Amino acid sequence: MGDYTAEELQSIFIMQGFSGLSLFSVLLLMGLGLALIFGQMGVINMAHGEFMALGAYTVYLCSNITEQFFPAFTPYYFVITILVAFVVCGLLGAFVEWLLIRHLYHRPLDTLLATWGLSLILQQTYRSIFGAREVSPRLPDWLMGSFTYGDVDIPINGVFVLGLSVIVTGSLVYFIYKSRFGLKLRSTVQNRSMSGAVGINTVKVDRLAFALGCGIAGIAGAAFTTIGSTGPDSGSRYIVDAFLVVVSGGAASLLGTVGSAFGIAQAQSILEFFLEGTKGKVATLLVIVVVLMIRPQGLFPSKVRSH
Amino acid sequence: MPLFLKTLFKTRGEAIGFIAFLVLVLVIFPLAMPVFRLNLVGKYLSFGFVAIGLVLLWGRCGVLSLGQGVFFGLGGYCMAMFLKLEASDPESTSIQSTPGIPDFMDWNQLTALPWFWEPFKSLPFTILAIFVVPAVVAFIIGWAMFRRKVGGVYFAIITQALALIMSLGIDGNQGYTGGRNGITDLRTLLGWDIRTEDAQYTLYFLCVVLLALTALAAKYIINTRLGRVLVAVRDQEDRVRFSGYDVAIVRTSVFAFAAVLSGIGGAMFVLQVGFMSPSIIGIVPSIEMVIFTAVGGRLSVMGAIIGCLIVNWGKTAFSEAYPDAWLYLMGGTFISVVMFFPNGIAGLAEKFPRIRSLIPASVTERIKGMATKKTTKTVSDGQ
Amino acid sequence: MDSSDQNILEVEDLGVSFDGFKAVDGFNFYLAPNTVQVIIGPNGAGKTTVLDLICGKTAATEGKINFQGKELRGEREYRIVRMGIGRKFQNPSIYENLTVFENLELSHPRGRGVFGCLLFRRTEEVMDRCLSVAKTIGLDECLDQEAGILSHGQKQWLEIGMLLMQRPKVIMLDEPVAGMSVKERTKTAELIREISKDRSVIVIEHDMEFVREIADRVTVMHMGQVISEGSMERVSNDPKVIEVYIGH
Amino acid sequence: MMMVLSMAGLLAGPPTEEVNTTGLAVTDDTVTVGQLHSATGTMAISETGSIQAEQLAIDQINAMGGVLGRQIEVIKEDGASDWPTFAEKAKKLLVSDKVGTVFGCWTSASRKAVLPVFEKENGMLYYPTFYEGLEQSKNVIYTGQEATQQIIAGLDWIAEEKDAKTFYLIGSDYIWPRTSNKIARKHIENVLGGKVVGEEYYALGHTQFGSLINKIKLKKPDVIYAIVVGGSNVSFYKQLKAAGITSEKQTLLTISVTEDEVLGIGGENLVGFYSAMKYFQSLDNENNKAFVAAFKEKYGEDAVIGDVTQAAYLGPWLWKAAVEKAGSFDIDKIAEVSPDIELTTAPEGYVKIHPNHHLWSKLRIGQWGEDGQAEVLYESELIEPDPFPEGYQ
Repeated sequence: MGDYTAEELQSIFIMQGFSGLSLFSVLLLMGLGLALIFGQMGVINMAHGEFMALGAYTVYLCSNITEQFFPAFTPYYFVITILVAFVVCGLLGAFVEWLLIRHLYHRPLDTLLATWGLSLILQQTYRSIFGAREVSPRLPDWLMGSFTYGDVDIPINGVFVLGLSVIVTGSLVYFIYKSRFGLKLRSTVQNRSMSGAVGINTVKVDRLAFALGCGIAGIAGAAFTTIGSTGPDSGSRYIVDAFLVVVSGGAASLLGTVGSAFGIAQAQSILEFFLEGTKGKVATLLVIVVVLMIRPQGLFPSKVRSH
Repeated sequence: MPLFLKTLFKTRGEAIGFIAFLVLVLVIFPLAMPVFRLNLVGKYLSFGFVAIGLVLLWGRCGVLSLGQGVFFGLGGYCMAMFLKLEASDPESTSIQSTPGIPDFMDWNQLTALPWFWEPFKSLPFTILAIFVVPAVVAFIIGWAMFRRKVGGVYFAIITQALALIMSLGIDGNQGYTGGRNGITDLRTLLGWDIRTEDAQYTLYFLCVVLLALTALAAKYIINTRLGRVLVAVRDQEDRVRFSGYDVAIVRTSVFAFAAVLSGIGGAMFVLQVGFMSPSIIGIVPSIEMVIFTAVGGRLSVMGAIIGCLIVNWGKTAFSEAYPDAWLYLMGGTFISVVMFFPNGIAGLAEKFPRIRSLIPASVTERIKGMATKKTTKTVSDGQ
Repeated sequence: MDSSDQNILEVEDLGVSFDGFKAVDGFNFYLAPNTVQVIIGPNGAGKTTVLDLICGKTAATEGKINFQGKELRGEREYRIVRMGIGRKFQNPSIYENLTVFENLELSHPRGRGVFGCLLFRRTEEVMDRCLSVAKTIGLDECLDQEAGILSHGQKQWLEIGMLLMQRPKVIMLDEPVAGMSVKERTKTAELIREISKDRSVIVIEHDMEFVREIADRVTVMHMGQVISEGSMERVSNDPKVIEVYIGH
Repeated sequence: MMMVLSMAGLLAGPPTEEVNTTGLAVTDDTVTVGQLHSATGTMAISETGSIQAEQLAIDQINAMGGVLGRQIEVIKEDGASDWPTFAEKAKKLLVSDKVGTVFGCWTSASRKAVLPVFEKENGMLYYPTFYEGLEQSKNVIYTGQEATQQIIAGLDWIAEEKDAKTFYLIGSDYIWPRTSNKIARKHIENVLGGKVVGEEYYALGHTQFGSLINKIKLKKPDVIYAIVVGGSNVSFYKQLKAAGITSEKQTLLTISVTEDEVLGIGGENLVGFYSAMKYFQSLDNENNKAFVAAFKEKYGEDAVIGDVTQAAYLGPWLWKAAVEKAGSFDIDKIAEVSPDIELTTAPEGYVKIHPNHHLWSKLRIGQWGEDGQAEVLYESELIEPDPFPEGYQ
């Protein structure tokens, strides 16, 4: 890299740093909903990606409606759409919990299989409704530009996703550790029968938690329309990454999810910069697997007395 | 010998079922089907090896691996490498810049055979590799994880990541592996054309016989003390550990054994289908292998094989008629199997499979006899 | 203190901490052959953790565990078992869908390797051993019953029987009589006295009546440490013990 | 009886036993063909257009009286984006259904999987996708372009037009992008005297291109040469745009974006970038106008037509021409007469089958506009297909 000036190297350094941050926020958004569902409830939701795709399709529908009926609203609709995606996915999540998940709480590995079946059905549903082709929601122009300072370009959509993931993480942490519901959730996770005995409606807690996790997946899917594709299979592209983030974080802690998303994002970002594409990804995955083999409890486990 | 048979089949029904299955695949199918369909059945049955492995590993021992495709792939690639080398003799590859190496290597500017391909010129080595490579890989992975008590969901996710790594790794090194296209256009095995109808009949019967032997081996294992230990590890891990068993090595061994079975399945797949590609070993196929097993019955060896046949046959038949409905049907079947018939088709056949399969019928009488009067007949000491 | 060459198990300065919380701290414990030694103490005193540390389920952060001259710290659980230490859990952990006979048979120490399991045969010796253990624990009438349908007390005895199958030199029992009827408790006490004839038994127990019945020696734990040790008489008059129990 | 049969034969076309000597599924008034694409799975996105175009051509041929007086009947099979399934279905079509020909496949991997089946069972495949070359078979007619046709003229144009010296090659990680980039690199280095400053590949389905984009910014190539496919495409172009790499600052030439892909990427994210294709929907000629109108009539106003869709549309027509020239449905005869068959009614203009079973065709450069259509800026002469290019291997 001898041909570059110090300034050029510096601006690349800044942009690469941001690219790592941006990947971090993407992984975090993917992982949060899953961390809640998997970490707190022990349910493995293989259809998580399909909930993300639903969020993305919600954006697509909303963008079509906006363009047709309220064209003047086009620059702003996106922000509201994210909330709509949250609600839509949350409702579907609650329904799925009622239909499937609640019968399987005592069989965690089977939730994996049942939700895999669900993901097949959802994928085919998207295909029947929206067609096999990928669709492209019309995004506001302000979202697709970049902030430029000299040689440094910072993508606005990256900043947007980063900001969104900070907000979602913040709200979730507040919700779980400060709110009344969060208290109920945590107590249900720790001791289901005792919680029931002290008057917590554990059925409702489970349903709300699952719906919340799915809703967050919807937010993630909506946000990802700015950086990725919207198609019937879009979700399946994210699922493995999302699981690895949650598992390497130590399933039970949100802090762990944040930490592992950061670690994986930095590793991938740096490895991809210095290695060629696929090799960077394979190297990242190998690092994660080896780390998990050495520290199966994840990077940030919550230590408890064995029982 | 009767004792041996009793170890294989605990009830008369089991024995009859097994014989009925043999009649179905060895006599009825070959008579009733054109060779094209029979070849398809052979392909489905090659997944039966994986399913048997999963019955031991997942159904019995409670370890769900979402990475069985990796081992299927290892076995399959070993076989495919041998066949590809045989198909790439200097004569038939004379238009290449470097004749005598597989075509995809030539396209990727390789000018010599990579070192790890060399031994696959030998059939004995290849056959050995089909067994040893999956076993060693599984043993290393299993040992690393089980020794640290990684299990359940974590193991499932990590093995899924392995499936992803393997398929990405093959994609990314196409000069050495054939990449995404895989290793195609396989023709002969020691000069014997595997694409002819005769060969396909022969390979079908070879596959069925191997599968039947594998099924017997699995049934044998299930009915020995090892089989009971597997279930015990699944249900009462700590108790087993504190009865002095090394749980890690038990799990690792059954994982390695399941891997070997998958490898054999992969090799049979390649022989019958005529190519190998990373699309058969990634995340989705690996989960599908679990699906076969679950639908057939995760506890039952024969159930899992039947599951392979039914799911794959359904896939072929329904996707021919209603490609759209197929995914709904597949997803729906799967959800309902998990929710309502966790022991699959085999579970429907027996009323209480969990209990039945664990209490050998003969034991009751033997103990009764033992408890009341001392047995006089001598039993050979197994140690 | 007994002289060390007579002790079968010697634990010195044992300690473990979870996230900075010292569950067991500077724990010393000496076990003589063929005795029943009971560990008592209020909830959270670290009693179960001590058993976990000895049998290798939890890794100690400091101290020594010497069993017949061999250091147990760092050994894997199954090796500790094979050396001769058996452990029963608080809740009965038996194989519910196997018969009593099969439960005992599975605990037979022969053929515990993978290949050993494959080659294991139900020999005369195995059957005799199962039968004699079943007699000891009073389950010889229900050998062909499925273990899941046994009463709570019978399940506890079965698990003790499963330990006996391995001929251990030390047996550790975690609250063996919790939830038992008076009759079952008496029977359990007899059983413990019986099996301690040729091995040592460590028992964790809350029930003082029961402790009085079985204990040769008593160790009192509080906050992860030993605060008193000796005969039941001695510890029950120890002011420190009284303070702990009344304060509690 | 014979009289009646031959009478009927005279009215409808030549008698079956004459035109079908190998037992294909040909009756006195029908001929059955197969269609083998992915209707489900990840490739369904791409293959839908081909399925539609082939169906359209078949409908049109049937409306004109069919082939040798026989109506074409289609058996549709789903390859489900899974290569073993492709092989299985191909075998079924050839062995069980005895179809007269097959229109199908999209990816190289699916073609490689079915090729041995077609060669062994002696079937005929019309393959629509532009691809990497390095293949030639008696049993396949390649109606898309092979790599040199698509790459060389395009690179020549961009080098001259933009005075480009440095190139950054990017591809999805499989054989077509890798082989294409290999040819591109040789051409850039040996013929154009330029320099390749970067070459890398990302797994299909990769969605994060941040690091790659920074590398591009560091190297500042004159041209980005992109062969990214599938869902990755969308992420790649959206992230390029967001990082400020737009056509005002950067020239980008791709050989993997057609009107189909633009639908998913969004025209606004591609504005000003170039694609090198033999066909664009906006082509201004009578054939194409009629084709586009017919396509939209059948599949709706919003339907778009990409390069492969058009190539797929050629398949049934080329087969019809070959059957009529041979006067027979026999595969061997079709293969024999196929060279030099011409089609003057092709939407892309004039095409001719080369003895190597590929098509002579032109290359066009299109520049994408916000509406998802390309403006054709350049059109080459007819280029001879050369699947085994000397000096490029």
